[in-house]
Amino acid sequence: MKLHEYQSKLIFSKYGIPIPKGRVAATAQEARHIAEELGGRIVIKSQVLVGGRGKAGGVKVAKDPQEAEQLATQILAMEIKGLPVRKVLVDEAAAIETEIYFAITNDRAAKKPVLMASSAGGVDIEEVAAKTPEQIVKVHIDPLLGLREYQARDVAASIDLPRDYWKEFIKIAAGLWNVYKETDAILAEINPLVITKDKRLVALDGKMMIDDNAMFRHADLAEMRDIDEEAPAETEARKYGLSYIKLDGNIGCMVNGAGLAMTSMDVIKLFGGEPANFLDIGGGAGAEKVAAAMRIILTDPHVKAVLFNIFGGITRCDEVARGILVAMDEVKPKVPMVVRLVGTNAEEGRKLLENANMITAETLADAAKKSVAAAQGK
Amino acid sequence: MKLHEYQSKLIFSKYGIPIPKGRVAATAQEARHIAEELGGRIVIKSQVLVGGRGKAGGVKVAKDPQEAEQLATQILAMEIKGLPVRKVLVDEAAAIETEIYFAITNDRAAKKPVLMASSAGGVDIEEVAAKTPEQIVKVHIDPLLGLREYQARDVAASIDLPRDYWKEFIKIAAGLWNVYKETDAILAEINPLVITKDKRLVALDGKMMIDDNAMFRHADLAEMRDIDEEAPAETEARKYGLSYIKLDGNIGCMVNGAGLAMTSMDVIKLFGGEPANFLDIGGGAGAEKVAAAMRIILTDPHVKAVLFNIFGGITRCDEVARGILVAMDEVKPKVPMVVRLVGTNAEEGRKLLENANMITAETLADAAKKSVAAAQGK
Amino acid sequence: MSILVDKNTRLLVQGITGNEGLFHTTQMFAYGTNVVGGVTPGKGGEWVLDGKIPVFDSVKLAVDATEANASIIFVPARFAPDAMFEAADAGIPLIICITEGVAVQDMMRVRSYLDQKKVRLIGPNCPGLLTPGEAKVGIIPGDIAIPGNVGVVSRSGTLTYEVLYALKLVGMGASTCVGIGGDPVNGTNFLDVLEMFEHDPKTEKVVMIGEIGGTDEEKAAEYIASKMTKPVAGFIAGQTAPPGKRMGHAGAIIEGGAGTAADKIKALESAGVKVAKHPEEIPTLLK
Amino acid sequence: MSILVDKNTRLLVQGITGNEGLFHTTQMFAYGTNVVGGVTPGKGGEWVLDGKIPVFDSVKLAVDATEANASIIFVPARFAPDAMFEAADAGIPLIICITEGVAVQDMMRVRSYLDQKKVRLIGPNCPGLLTPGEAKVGIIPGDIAIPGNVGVVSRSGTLTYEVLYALKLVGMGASTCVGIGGDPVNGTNFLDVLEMFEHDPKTEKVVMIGEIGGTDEEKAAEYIASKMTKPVAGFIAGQTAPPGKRMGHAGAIIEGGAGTAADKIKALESAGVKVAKHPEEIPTLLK
Repeated sequence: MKLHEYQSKLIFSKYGIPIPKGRVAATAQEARHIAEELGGRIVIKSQVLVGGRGKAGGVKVAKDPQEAEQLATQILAMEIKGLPVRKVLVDEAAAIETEIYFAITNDRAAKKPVLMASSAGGVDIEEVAAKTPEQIVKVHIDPLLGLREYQARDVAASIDLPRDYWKEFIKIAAGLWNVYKETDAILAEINPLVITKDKRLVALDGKMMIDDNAMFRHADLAEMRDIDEEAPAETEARKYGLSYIKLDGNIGCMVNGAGLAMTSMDVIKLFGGEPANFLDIGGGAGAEKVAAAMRIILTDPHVKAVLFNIFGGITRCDEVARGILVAMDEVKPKVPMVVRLVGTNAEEGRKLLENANMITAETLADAAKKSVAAAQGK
Repeated sequence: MKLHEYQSKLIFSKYGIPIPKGRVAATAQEARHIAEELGGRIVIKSQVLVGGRGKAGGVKVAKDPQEAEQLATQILAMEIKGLPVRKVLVDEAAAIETEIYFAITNDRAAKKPVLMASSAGGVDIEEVAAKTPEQIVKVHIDPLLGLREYQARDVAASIDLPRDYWKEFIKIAAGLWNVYKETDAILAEINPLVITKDKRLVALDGKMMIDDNAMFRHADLAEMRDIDEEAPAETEARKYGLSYIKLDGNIGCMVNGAGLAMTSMDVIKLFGGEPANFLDIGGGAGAEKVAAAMRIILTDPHVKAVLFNIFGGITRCDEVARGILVAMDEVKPKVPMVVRLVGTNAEEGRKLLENANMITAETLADAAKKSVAAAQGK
Repeated sequence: MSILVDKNTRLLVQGITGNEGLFHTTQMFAYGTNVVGGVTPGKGGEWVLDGKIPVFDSVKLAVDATEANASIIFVPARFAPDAMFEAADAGIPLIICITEGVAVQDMMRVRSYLDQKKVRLIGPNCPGLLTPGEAKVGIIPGDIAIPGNVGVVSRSGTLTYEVLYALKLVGMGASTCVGIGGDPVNGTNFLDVLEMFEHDPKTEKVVMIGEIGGTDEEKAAEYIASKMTKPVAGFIAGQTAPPGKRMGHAGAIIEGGAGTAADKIKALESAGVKVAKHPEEIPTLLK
Repeated sequence: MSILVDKNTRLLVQGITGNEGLFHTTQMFAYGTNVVGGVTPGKGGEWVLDGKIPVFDSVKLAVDATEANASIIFVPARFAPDAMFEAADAGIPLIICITEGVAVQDMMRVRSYLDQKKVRLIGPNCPGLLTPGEAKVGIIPGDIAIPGNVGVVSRSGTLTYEVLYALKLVGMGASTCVGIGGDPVNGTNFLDVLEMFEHDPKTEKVVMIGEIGGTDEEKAAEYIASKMTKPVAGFIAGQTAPPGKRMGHAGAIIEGGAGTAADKIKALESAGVKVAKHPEEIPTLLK
């Protein structure tokens, strides 16, 4: 789950990381009020869950409350990478001397958290990573022991941070580690962490992603989820524990297992078709879940055919077949359906679907070819 | 640092461990008010930092607020093992079905925290430990990983706790681990943890000791220290970072190092004397600390002679000598002083004391013999 | 011979009385796996499978009574880390965790602790192990594979079944099939299993099924190129997948450009691996 | 020969610019100890002892530059755990922590981590090591001991000095003196050091100075009785000490009746150790 900048920074602040004064606003008038409270120069920042807001014109500086209101009006009318801007963060503008990149994330190769920092912070950090990776310091953290103070100090030294800032930097590093650990983050990023002209370290921007698998111990964070920022079908899918991603093709797919779901898409493409979605019903799905999955697939008007590819293991084919029957009864789909059932209870499943007017397939290649043909109306 | 029962239980409660309803009172009238609020049968418990309160008559049950006031009056007038009772805890009385012993402490041999539990809880647990140690379950906790849920469950099973209570017991165990860890406790003990007749688990009594060396990260706990419960000389000694314990003899001792301090006492005794105190000035003590130490020793009117035994290492003998001179000038002691300086800067130290009218000694045995003689007026 | 599990495996099932645990215990037992006991806290003393398999309150009690030497975990995700710690502390040398959805920071702690104890973990979020004709330790349907000389290792669950099934349809069998699971932090990886297959006399050919994300396939390719003498065929899922939801700049820095299907296929092909266009092609590539 | 430290020890001083660090660095250097560098974060690039010893910002930088193989810690108690982690992570195989007053739960974590890394720790709250004539790594005054064949191991600081001094006064010298420190959770214990002395050709006799509390002396007695061939003399401090402040019932359960001076003396005497009545008797017992 991604958090907005303003949410991330509120969390940072709770863990002792200094952030600019400011607040989030949903209207231009609110933005003006906040600007009046803050005084001085103001930054208006669109709150959308994608990168590249600055380049898209979603971050602007205002010299006074009136301009703040104007800019907020503009930004709240924007759409960035397809996402409408519904909120803006109104922050005091900082006079920046240096921009530092600072993050903790998971290093899956090392199986450990990793702290990363660079004196070349800011929006171009990925370019730095690609061209001069030696400018980015990485330190692995022992997951049982946590970040040690000396490690933070070594990082401060390695990015040539002036010694006057070490103490504060170490405090921020400890704070960021606690944020990462206690929120089950998979990313806690400050970019930029700035040295201001008045010699303070401030987290000017923040980005956090929380591990969805750890939500059971974070009821407070779950409330922060911004469902306005998701496609409704994805929200619906999550409700049922399904993993769904909408794509641009016209062949709906329902598969058990992420690897097999991707493979089904690959094979559809290999035989000249275009998948309409990625949909993994997971392991052990019951009839209800399967029915929900089918409804979600069919909400996409571009879908011209549906491929069900189920290889039973922990999932039982008869349960899947029952779900399909329930959903067919409910949504009365008009598009052709290709179904392939193999593995646990496949025989029982096939029997249940015998009278359901579906195209059956034996192999994956066969199933893919038949769904490509069906989508083309052949 | 020891905490009172009421302090320990407040901390337990903060970590989700159920405690009886109740509050602490400093007067009998207060006790009555609390009893009125609580209703029903009431326990009045003296709050002193020693064990054996029950056997000393410091814990009584009252049937109503009036009796509560009477008993509180009695108990607040008591002295238990030399400590005056200044506060009583007024708790609702529990109807007890089973008493469990439950504690986390340090196992120095294993270098790990250890969780201990027994179905034979209550005041006689030490007898159980001596006679039937198999009735006490011990589980070591990995200091980096913490208490795992399965360990708590295994303990519940091992002490034959009925399964209906496992879930709550596991919660209490997790709470006690967090108490132990987050307060830097060297002991967090619930004795007894009771099953009440109405089928609840409740921590009826609590005892905690906090690691004095970890106080730097527990300003909140430091405020809980009850200096009324300490000998004033010990409070004074702690202020200066000295380790002082008053004893019954008449030869005051000031030594650097706990081992050498104990040895000096041993040798005094070996040659027929009785030490008046244990006093370790620690490593690297300066003149100010030495002066404070001498003042503290001389507040004991039984002291008939003082032995200074300093073997310089990290402590410098000249600094110690300076401290002695400062203190002599200030307190003008009337008792004979035996001084032995060896090691770092011993020569300089001896020179400084040349004109101070002190008995000097070369060896520890010699020093001990001379102070025994001096105390006997020889 | 085979790797990791065989007729001598004495298997414990953690979470044996749950829906999935019980269903798959029945399947494993029917297959002939030597399931010696199960664990469900609070149900110690009961029996499952018509009195054939005893249930214990803890792994330690189960190990004491049964001398189990492997444990498979079917408990819900939030309890799975504790189940792994418990198995490791009870001295189980091989743990297979089927559970899906374990939090990643939990897994980092588990992995760190298990490494200290030299315990081998397969999974989590994996289909487990199958040594056809000897032992089924997991959820791979037993009837889709026959004994043979092909070692199969895969990050994916059901995709693995496709491959085993495709092999069976042409009469090819597996020595052992290892589903290592697709989670970002898991126990055993491709390289570990390839090494075992390289040293297993029963395995003559190897199939490796990867997918996008991470760099384990690239590392496996290095090993194959430098150390492996047995032929390897492979498949990488996710060639048409859209780029995943990005983890800010950090993801880009950590993963670099790596992790795409194209990268992995290139790495494997450079190492001499025959990479299939779709999984049902694999048997042909092995001939 | 000697144990733990000698002329080849390349010593780093953590906290070298602090009062105590600098004072004792001067003393160690004057003694002839090969002090190769020091660490004080924020003071990297400076020099101490008139430009003879370089200061670094971190242990890692210091090790890279100096190839130090031992580190002595003089930093304040609240920073000492981090200093030990840092030294261990930088690959230092021998850490001596002089610092007094380290929190016990910190020490349990440190000890657990250092054990994983197979790092030897002496202390904390100890006077360090002295191999007379070769290396002084700690705060034991150099002039109170002469080279010889007596191995000395002690939980106490200044009491150790008494013994070394008493030996010197009668012309007896030490092979190595090890102050293991008196904290409840420390690195190296009596048993470890006795084993080293038993295998050290230079050591012919051993002195062991214990004190009340814990059971390390009792464990050492077991080792002496079963494995040691060299004669041991000892002393136990605290024979007249009042019983310590009790840790509720828990202390009694964990420690049982053990830990008194009488118990320890009995255990040692049963193991054939000659136990002195006061420390200045020890040289006589060794003859």
